[in-house]
Formats: sequence, C-alpha cells, structure tokens
Amino acid sequence: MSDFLTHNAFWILSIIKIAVLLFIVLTVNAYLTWFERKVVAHIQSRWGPHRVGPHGLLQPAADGLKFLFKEDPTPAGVDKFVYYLAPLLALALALTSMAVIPFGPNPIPHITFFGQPIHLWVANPDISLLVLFAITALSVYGVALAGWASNSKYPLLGGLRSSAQMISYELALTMSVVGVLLMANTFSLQEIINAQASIPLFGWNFFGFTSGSKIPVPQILGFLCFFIAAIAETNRAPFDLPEAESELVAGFHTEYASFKFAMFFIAEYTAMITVSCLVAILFFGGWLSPFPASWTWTHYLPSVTLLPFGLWVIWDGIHYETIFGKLVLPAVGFAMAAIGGALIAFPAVNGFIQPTFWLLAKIFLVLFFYVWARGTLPRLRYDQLMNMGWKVLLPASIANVILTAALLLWRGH
Amino acid sequence: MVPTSYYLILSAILFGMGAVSFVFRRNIITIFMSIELMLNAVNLAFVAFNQMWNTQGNKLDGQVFVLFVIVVAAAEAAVGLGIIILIQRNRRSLNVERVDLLKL
Amino acid sequence: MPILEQLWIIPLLPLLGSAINGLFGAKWPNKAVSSVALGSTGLSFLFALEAVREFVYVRHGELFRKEFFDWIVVPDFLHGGNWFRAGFDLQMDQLTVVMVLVVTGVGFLIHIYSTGYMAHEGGYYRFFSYLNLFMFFMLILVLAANYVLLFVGWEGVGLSSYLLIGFYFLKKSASDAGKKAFIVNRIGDFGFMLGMFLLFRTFGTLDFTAVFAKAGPLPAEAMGQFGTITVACLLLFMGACGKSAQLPLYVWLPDAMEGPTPVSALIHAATMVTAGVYVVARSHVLFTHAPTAMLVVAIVGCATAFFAATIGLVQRDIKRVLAYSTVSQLGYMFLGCGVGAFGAGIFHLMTHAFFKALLFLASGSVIHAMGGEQDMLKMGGLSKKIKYTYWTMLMATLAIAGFPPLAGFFSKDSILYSAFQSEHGGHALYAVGLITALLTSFYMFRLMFLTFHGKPRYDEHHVHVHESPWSMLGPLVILAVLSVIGGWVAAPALWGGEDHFANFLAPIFGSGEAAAGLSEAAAHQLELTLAVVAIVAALIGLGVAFWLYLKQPGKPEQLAKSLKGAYTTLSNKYYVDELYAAAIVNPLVWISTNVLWKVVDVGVIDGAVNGVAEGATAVGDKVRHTQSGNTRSYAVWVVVGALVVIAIIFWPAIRPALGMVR
Amino acid sequence: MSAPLIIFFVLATLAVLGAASLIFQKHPIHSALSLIVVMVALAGLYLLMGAEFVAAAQIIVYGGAIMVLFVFVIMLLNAGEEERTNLSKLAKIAGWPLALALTGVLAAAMIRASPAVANPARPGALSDTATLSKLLFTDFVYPFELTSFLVLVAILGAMVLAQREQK
Repeated sequence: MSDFLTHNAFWILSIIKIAVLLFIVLTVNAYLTWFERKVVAHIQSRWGPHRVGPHGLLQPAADGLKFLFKEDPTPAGVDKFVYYLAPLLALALALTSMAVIPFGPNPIPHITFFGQPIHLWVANPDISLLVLFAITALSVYGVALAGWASNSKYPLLGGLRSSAQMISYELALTMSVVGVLLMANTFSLQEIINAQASIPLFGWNFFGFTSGSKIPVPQILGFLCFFIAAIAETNRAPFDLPEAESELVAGFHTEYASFKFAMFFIAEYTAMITVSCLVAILFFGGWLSPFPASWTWTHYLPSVTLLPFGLWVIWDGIHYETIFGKLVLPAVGFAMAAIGGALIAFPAVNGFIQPTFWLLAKIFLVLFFYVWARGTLPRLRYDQLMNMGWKVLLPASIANVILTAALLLWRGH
Repeated sequence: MVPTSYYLILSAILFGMGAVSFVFRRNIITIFMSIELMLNAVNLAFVAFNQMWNTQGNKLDGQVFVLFVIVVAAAEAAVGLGIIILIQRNRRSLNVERVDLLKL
Repeated sequence: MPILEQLWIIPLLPLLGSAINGLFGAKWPNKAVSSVALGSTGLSFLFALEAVREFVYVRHGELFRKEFFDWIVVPDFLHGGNWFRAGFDLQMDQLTVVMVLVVTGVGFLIHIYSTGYMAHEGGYYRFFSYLNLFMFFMLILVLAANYVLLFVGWEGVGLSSYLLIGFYFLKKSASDAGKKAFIVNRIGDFGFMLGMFLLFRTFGTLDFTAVFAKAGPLPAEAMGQFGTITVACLLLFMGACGKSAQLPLYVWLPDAMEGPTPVSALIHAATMVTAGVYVVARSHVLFTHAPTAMLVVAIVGCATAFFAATIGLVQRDIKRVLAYSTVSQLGYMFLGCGVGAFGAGIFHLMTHAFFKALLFLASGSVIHAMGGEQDMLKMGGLSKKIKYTYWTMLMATLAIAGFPPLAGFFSKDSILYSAFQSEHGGHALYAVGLITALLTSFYMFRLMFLTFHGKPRYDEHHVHVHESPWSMLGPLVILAVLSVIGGWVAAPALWGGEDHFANFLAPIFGSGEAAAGLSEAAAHQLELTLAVVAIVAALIGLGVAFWLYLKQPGKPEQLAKSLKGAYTTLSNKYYVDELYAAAIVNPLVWISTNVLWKVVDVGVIDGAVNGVAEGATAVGDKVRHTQSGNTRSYAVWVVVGALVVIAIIFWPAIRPALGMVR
Repeated sequence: MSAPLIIFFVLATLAVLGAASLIFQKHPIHSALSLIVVMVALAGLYLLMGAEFVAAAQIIVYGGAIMVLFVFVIMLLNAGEEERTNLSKLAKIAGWPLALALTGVLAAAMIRASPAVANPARPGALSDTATLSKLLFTDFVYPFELTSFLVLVAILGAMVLAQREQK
C-alpha cells in the first residue's frame, strides 16, 4: 500500500491537489456571487441579499440547492449530444485553466507527501501562459455550441454574438500580453513573476522599472488592453451581450435550466477568477510584496488585517437581529481573529503565507474592479463592441508591443 | 520512446481519411474541413521529421514550416468561408453537386 | 584630354536631341524644337572642335582609340580571351578628324538653314528629330573603331535617310523613293556584311587597328588575282557602291531628291553618300593590297562620273541636275581612291561637301523663292531678284566646275593628276575624268544660266520671287566662303610647295599616295600642265553653256530634235530604271505573289496554324465531357493524380507492399 | 509498454476515431466537433514530441480560431444535414476505392520508407520556443513577412466577399 503510494506519489498528490483546488474555487465562486450582489447592491444603494443567513451569507448555499433541485427540462428538437456537451465543456475548460496558476513560490515547509514536495500549484508547464490562452481559445465552444444546440432563436443569436465577440477580443488579449513576454522572455508564469522581483513595487510590469537601468518599460497600456479584453472575453458587463437580457432574454443559456445553467454560471465566475489571477501575475508582480524585504514589519499585515476585522465581526454579530446571527457571526469573527493571532504566534507559517496573501489580495482587488465595472458601466451596443475590439484595442495593443520593443532596445535589453 | 515511423503512419492514415471524406462528402463546409484534416496530417509528419532530425535541439525548420502551414490554413479558412457564405447566399444550397455551374 | 577621353559625348548629344524632339517635340513650339536640335548639334560641333584640338596639339596626331563598353562578346573557352569582340569603341585619327569636322560643321550649318526652310512645313519636330538621329548615326559611323560599329552607323544613316526621303510620306512618289533608297542600299549592305564576315574569317577580328596591323605585312596580291583580300575589298566596295550611289546602284539617289532640300544637301550630297568613300579610304590598307580591287574602284568611279554627268546634261529639274552631279562627283572621289590617291579622294570629299551642300541649299533657296517650282525651264532671270543666293551659288558653281582658286579646282585637279600618274590605264581614266570635268562645268553653267539669267519664263503675277530669310542665307554665305578658300590648304602644291592636306593625312595614307617614278620638278611640271588643261576644259564647258543658253535660246531644242535618240536616252537616264524593273523588280514581285504568298503563306503556314487550331478544337470537343462541373468528380481526379504521383515517387517502397496484398 | 507509447496510442486512437466520425457524421457541426477532437489529439502528440509551441499554436489557431470560424459559419448558414445526392457517377463508382487506395499507398509507402528513418523521436527534449522564434525571425524572415502579407490579403478578400453588394 504505502509503496504504491510512494511510487505513484506524484499522481495521487496531483489528484488531491485538484480536489482541494476544485473545492476552494467552487466555494470562492459561490461567495463571489454573494460578494458581487452585495457590492452592486450598495453601489445602487440597496441592501442586497440579507435574508438567508446573516447578511445573506447563506444565500449562495441556497442558490446551489435551488440549482440542484430545480426541474431540468430539455427543450424539444435540441441536438441532445451537443446540448449536454456545451455546459460540460464550458465548466471543464474554465476549471482546467486554474490548474496552471501558481499560488506561491515555495512548497509547504517541513511537510512532504511521500517524498513529494507540496507546491502551491497543480501543474507547472513552462508554457503555462500559452496553455491558459489555449484553454481560453477553446472556451468559445461552450457558449457557441450551447447557443446552437438549443434550437432556438435567442440562444442562436447569443451564441453567434459571443463567438464573434470572443474571437475578436482574443486577438487583443493575446497581443496585449506580448509586451510582458518581451520583458520576461518566457511563457512560464512563475518566471514572469520572478522577472518583476528586481525592485519592490516599481519593478512590477505595470511600472516596468528594473534594477540597473533608469529607463522604465511600463505596461500600463498593455494592462488596460488586457483587462478590457479580458472582461469582454469572459462575457462580463459591460460586454455581456451574449446574455443581454434586454435583447436576448438570457442569450446562449436561455434554454438551460438548473444545474446545466449553474455550470455556465460557475464557468463564468471561474473565468473571472482566472483572469484576475492573470492580471495580478502579469502586471502586478503576482505574489510579490509591494514593500522592500527589509521592512519586516510588513509581514504582520495579514494579521493586522484579520484581527481587527474579526473583532469587528464579533461586535457586529453581538448586535445582530437574528439569534442565528448572534450565534454564527461571533464564531466567524473569533475564527478570523484566532487565525490572525496564530499568524503572529507562528512566524514560520506567517512567512510562508506572505506571498499567497499578497497574491490573493491583488486578485481580490481585481475582482472588486470587475464588480465595480458591472455596477457602473452601461452595456455597449454590438457595433460599438466590435469597433472597440477591432479599431481600438487591437491597434492599441499592437502599439504597446512596438513601444515595449523600442523601449527595451533603448534600455539595451 | 515512440519511433518516428508510428507518427508517419498515423499521419498517412489521417491524410487518407481526409481524402476519403474529401471525395465522399457533399457538404462544402465538410469538404473544407476534410482539407483541414489533411493539412493537419501533413503537419504531424512535419513535426515528426523535425524531431527526428533535430538532434542538437537547434534544427526546428520542420516546426517553422508547421507554423507557416497553420497561418496559411487560417488565411485559407477566412477566404474559403467567405466564398461558402456567398455560395449559400446565391445558390441556397451547400451541396457541391448542386453547385456545378460557373454562372448563375 | 577631357573631351577626347569622353569621345562618346559627340555622337550622344544629337541622339539626345533626337530623342527629346521625337518624344516631346510634338507639343512644343517650333522655337523650342529648333533650339533643342541646334543646341545639340552645335554643342557636338564645339566638342568635336575641342576633341580635334586635343588630338592635334596634345596627342600630336597619334591615333587615339578607346573602348567604352563591350557590346557583342563571344569568349573563347578553349584558349581564353575573346573569340569575337565588337565593342563600343571610338577612335580618332586624321581621317576621322576630317570627317567629324565636315559632318558636324556642315551638319550644323544645314540645321540652321533648315530652321528657316522648314519653318512653314508640318512635322517640324519630326524633321529635326530625324535630322539629329542622322547626325548621331553619321558620327557613330565616322568615329567607330571597328567594322561592326561602323556598320551600325552605316545602317543607321540608311534608316534616317529613308525616314527623311519619305518625310512627305503622304506623297506616294516620296514614300516610294524612300523604299527604293532603302532596298537598293540593302543590296550594297549585303555585300558589305559578306565583306565583314570574310574579313573576320581571315583576320579573326574586326577592329580597324588589328585588321590593318595583320593585313599590313601580307604581300600585295598580284593584278588580276582574286585572293581573299581582293574579294573582301570588292565586297566592301559593293556596300560603298550602294551607299555612295555608284554604278550600278546609283538609281536611288536621284529619286532621293523627293526629300526636303536640306536633307538632300546634308545626307544626299555632303555626308552620307560619302560614307562609301570614307569606308574605302578607311580600308586603304586592304585596298593597297588588292590592286585588282583598286582598278575596279577606279573604273567604276570613272564610269559613274561620266555616266551621271551625261545624264545631268539634259535634266530639267534643278535638284535632279544637282543629284546627278553629286553622283558624278562621288565617282571622282572613287576614281581618286581607285588610283591610290586616297588623300585626294578625301580632299575632294571635303571640298565637295562644301560646294555641293552650298549648291543644294542655294537651289533650295531658289525653290523657296519660286514658291516650290523646281523646273529650271520655268525660271530664269532670278539673279537680280535674289542676289545673295545668286552670288553664293555662283561661287559654288565655279568651285565645282574647277576654276582656280576655288576649292573644287584643287581637289579635282589632284585627283586627275593622280589618275594620270597611275599605272594600269591611267591615261584612259584621266581622259574620261577630263571630259567629265568639261561636262560638269557645262551642265552646272547650264543650270546657272537657265535659272538666273535670260528673261523670266514664269508667270510674274502669280510667283512672287522673294529672298530667303537670313537663317537660310547665313549658311549659304559661310559655305560660299568655305568653297572658295576650302581648297587653299592644298594650294601651295601648285607652285611646288607643301600640300598641307596631304601632309596632314600622311600618317594614315602615307605610302598610299601613288608617288610616280619621275622627279620632283618633272612631277610639278606635269601637275601644272594638267591643271591648265583642266581649266581649259572648264572654260570650254562654260563657253558652250553660255553660247547655247544665253546667246541663242532655242538652240537646245533644235539640238534635242537633231540628236533625238541620244536626247531621249539621256533624259530617260539610259532607261536604267526600266531595265531594273524588267530584270529584277517584276520577277521578284511575281514570285512573291504567286509562290510565296499564294502557295507558301496561304498553303503551308496558314494551313499549319489553322490545322493546329482545328485539332485543338476537335480534341477539346471530346475531352470537355470530363469537365462536368461537379466538384466531387474533380476531387476524384485530384485523388487519382495524387495516387499516381505518390506511386511514382515511392514505387520501390510500394512494390513489396503490393506483393503483400497479392 | 512505456508511458509515452501508451499516451501515443491513446491520442492516436482518439485522432483516428475523430477523423472517422468526421467522415460518418451527417451533420456538419458534428463533423466540426470531431475535427476539433482530432486537432486536440494532434496537439497532444506534438507535446509528446516536445514541440510545445506548435502544440499551443495548433490549439489556439486551429482550435480557437479556424474551427470557431467553421462553427460560426455553420451556425450562420444554419446548415442542416447534408443531402445524399449522387449526381457524380465517377465519385459514386470510383470515389471510395480510389480514396482507400490512396490511404493504402500512403501507409504502405510510410511503412516501407520508415526503416530508413528508424531513429526514434526523443520526447521531453523540449525544443525551446526561443530557438524557434530566433529561427523564424532570422532564417525564415522573408517567408514570415510573406505570410503576413498573405494574411492581410486574406482579410481584405474575406471582407470583400462577405459584404453584400449594396446598390
């Protein structure tokens, strides 16, 4: 038994990692919906979900249950195979893309799995970025096929729109990254992050400074192109035409109900997360701390954020209306505070989680931007969308490539 | 260790199947797709040969050629599909056997 | 030596002028066109002068030769080097000097004249473009350093002559004359090319210097012996006959007078027609090795001189008289060359260029004055009305008639002298030459008297005689001066001094001069006597003309009646044209109509072409059924093709596989 | 039976099955999907041979762009199942045997020719993308520019074709 484990440790470890990652991602997905609804609600000066559980914290769970138990009709005359394939494809691809995201530089200290060091990623191909793009490229099919297979007008239009939109913005998406690639000379995400480590904050590709040279190669333009294109690529507002309620009912997933619909839903949010990871990694130094390593006190920032927040949650819970809330919220807050304290108590652990903390913080910020954009910006018209993609983003990203190359030459790269 | 010949035979088979469907199918789009299949088979052969000759790890001409093939295939697809759309628009049919006159 | 090193610029300038006028001139005003033409020719004249100065004073008269670029090169793979090379090589020696100066100088003057003469003609730009083109080719001809390049110029002047004769191409006679000139010249060129081939076969090169260097040492061939050199010389002379209108190929020149008068002056009197003489003189090394050829040249020249002179006696058209006199003067030149007096020949060429050009221009001025009338019998008494023309033309007439001290006297005199000196029937040649001189002076004064003296025979109310503009008279005057003093360079020879011209050419012809056996004093004595005789002959001709055409008008008619046969024969130019027509032209036409056209062309060529076409149609008719338009069957064909190709390529690999199948 | 060999056979079977279903599927969309399967399998094979960049390009361009175009057009034209006409006798009679013969000949040629090229491809010798790009921009720069021009022309052509002539 054990030698079986030792022999195939790598595979088993990978499977376990995948399981854990799936769990985390799905949970985050769930609460991302909650977060989105809350933020949008507050932007629109509403309360948002607050019935199911304290502050509506159980809303996602309720939604999940609803998805599971709802009736799942299959419309007449659909192409069964494709109809079922589409959501699976979408979800599978979206989740796969998470596999190559590195969440931290070094393996968990002191713990190995039958001799296998436990890294914070599932796979680390040295063309991970290309892999990501490949997956993004394929994820068009989920939407397109769904639209076609539903054998209905609105979905078909939605599918057409989305596939057109995706292949249009894929160009800009890819081109805008070339600048970063030129600076890092690699497709590996970890290498890209390490390439930004020369100077604490300003070494990030966004600012583009490097040790030993006065000339910066900022990727601001590249970042803008990438982010906008990514929003469009993930069919998020203000580019969510494929599911434009006002025109297409619900776009490509009009004919999908219950869990198949949930699949599309999860796929979309996972894509959001992936994109956020990419933005953080490509332009904002991934897991790198913005502060110089000499400032050791910055290591306490996680606890410094967790402790007061936990205490606030406890305080808030004590004054909460419902009994349930009075019980649960303090517990959650206590847990948070405890973690914060623990981090202070065990510096080894604290040091280990630093990179991950920073990466997650950045991802969180980007996600907040996502939601913010959705809450504020009106949806584009279709022609505006296409013009945006072909006449603005693509030229801009190409210009960015040229600019970066020129600057690098100047710098004597 | 996979011998090069395996790849070559696979590419031969794929090419042949591409030819079969090229002859056998009537739908213009499908025929077009079978052409793409043949191109892919050829690409496979290219890469296989490249890996065979690439002993120092610096001879990648085969892969370069594959890239060119891909680019050309993309251009071809763009134009070809445009033509197909026109055919459908003018003939109301995608069956090549119904499209056998140069003029309408 | 800036210009000499860049000799190519002299011919190139006229070419540029021609190109500019020909391409853009159509839209331009006459002023612009003429200024371009004049500018190019005048400039090349100046450059020529400079080049000559450098040649004479810097190089002290030693041959200058430069290869500018290769043109035709056949490398010799066996022995290396070039098996054959004809480059764009130009050379400059004394002979070239004379020719270049004559061509550019006279050419320039005639350009000036033309600006006035052609002022009211259509196709002004065309005319000047052609004229410049002619200048270019003529310069190439005289500057060329090998036979091939010379031949380029040779053909080129032929072409431009054709173009200019047919300048009024709407006039059938003009275009016919152009064709005639072209075709007759082809005959000569045929011989010329054969001569070149023979030379190349003999000497393995066509560069003048090389050929002459190789030919020089060879022993001279005996009289009556037809060795290689003799044959080559005769062939070259055939070309010369064509170009210089000698018997029997002279027929084109009189008709060439259809062209505008300046053309007749420049091309068909002064320069082009003398190209033949130039070639003979240029190849004198060869000719001196071929006495037979020399004799032939001499006889032909002499005969032509006499023959043409006789025809000239009775012509009524002023330009035709001049044309025949040109032919006969050319005959003189060949006579000179033929008796070995190349220097004298070239000398006469130069002087003739002066006075004959002058004659033509003056006659042009006359025609201009008479409003296009060319028949002398419809003129008369013009001397008062157009003084300048009259006096200049008189100068030219005196010159050509050989009155001292004008140019013609010296040149003709030296030719006759050398003829008299030459062994092989020198005296006969001299006699004929002398008679010809007499005839010349007769018909020239006949022309003068008919044109300028006596009472007007034209309707004075309709024809308003007017003097030509100075653009035409200027050249006349200059040429008149030249034809007066042109001969003085050789004058001292008379009173036993130096013949500067001969001395100048001596480096080339040196030995060529037929130095008679007798002593200096005797030779001088003889020369004087001959000169006196010649003058007497000229006077006789003048006298007869005076008596016939001024003293008793109407006498000529009686004469013509009394000697009707001779008169008609002469006025019909010995029926030579008719003879040629009967003997050559008509048979050719018949053959090409009935055999080449109706049998060969229609039957064989068209038949073959149409047959092929019909065959293609028939096959296509059968095969087209495979082209059903159905893509799938096409696909099948594609597969078949691929199958075949792959099978062929991989046959050795496939055979065993088939074996497995079996 | 080493791991690479297993992977190879899995992917090869996948590819062949995909091709087969490309032939036999009635509906163009299904054919397109099966072709995508083939392409992904081939990309896997490229990875197995260590041609990582080509593999990525295969999926991104072929899978992500070209086939999407196909699917897009199929959806746009709403192409249904193809009608089984047999207007071309030639294709009806000779089509199948000839195509099969072609396959056989090719395979035979490959089999027979393969001993000459016996040495196995070395998996894992990851041919790094840098070398590839260097090659692409030095030795093959003219073909590269040529292809870019070709693409430009193709874009223009597609635009001209696609727009309805408005009068």
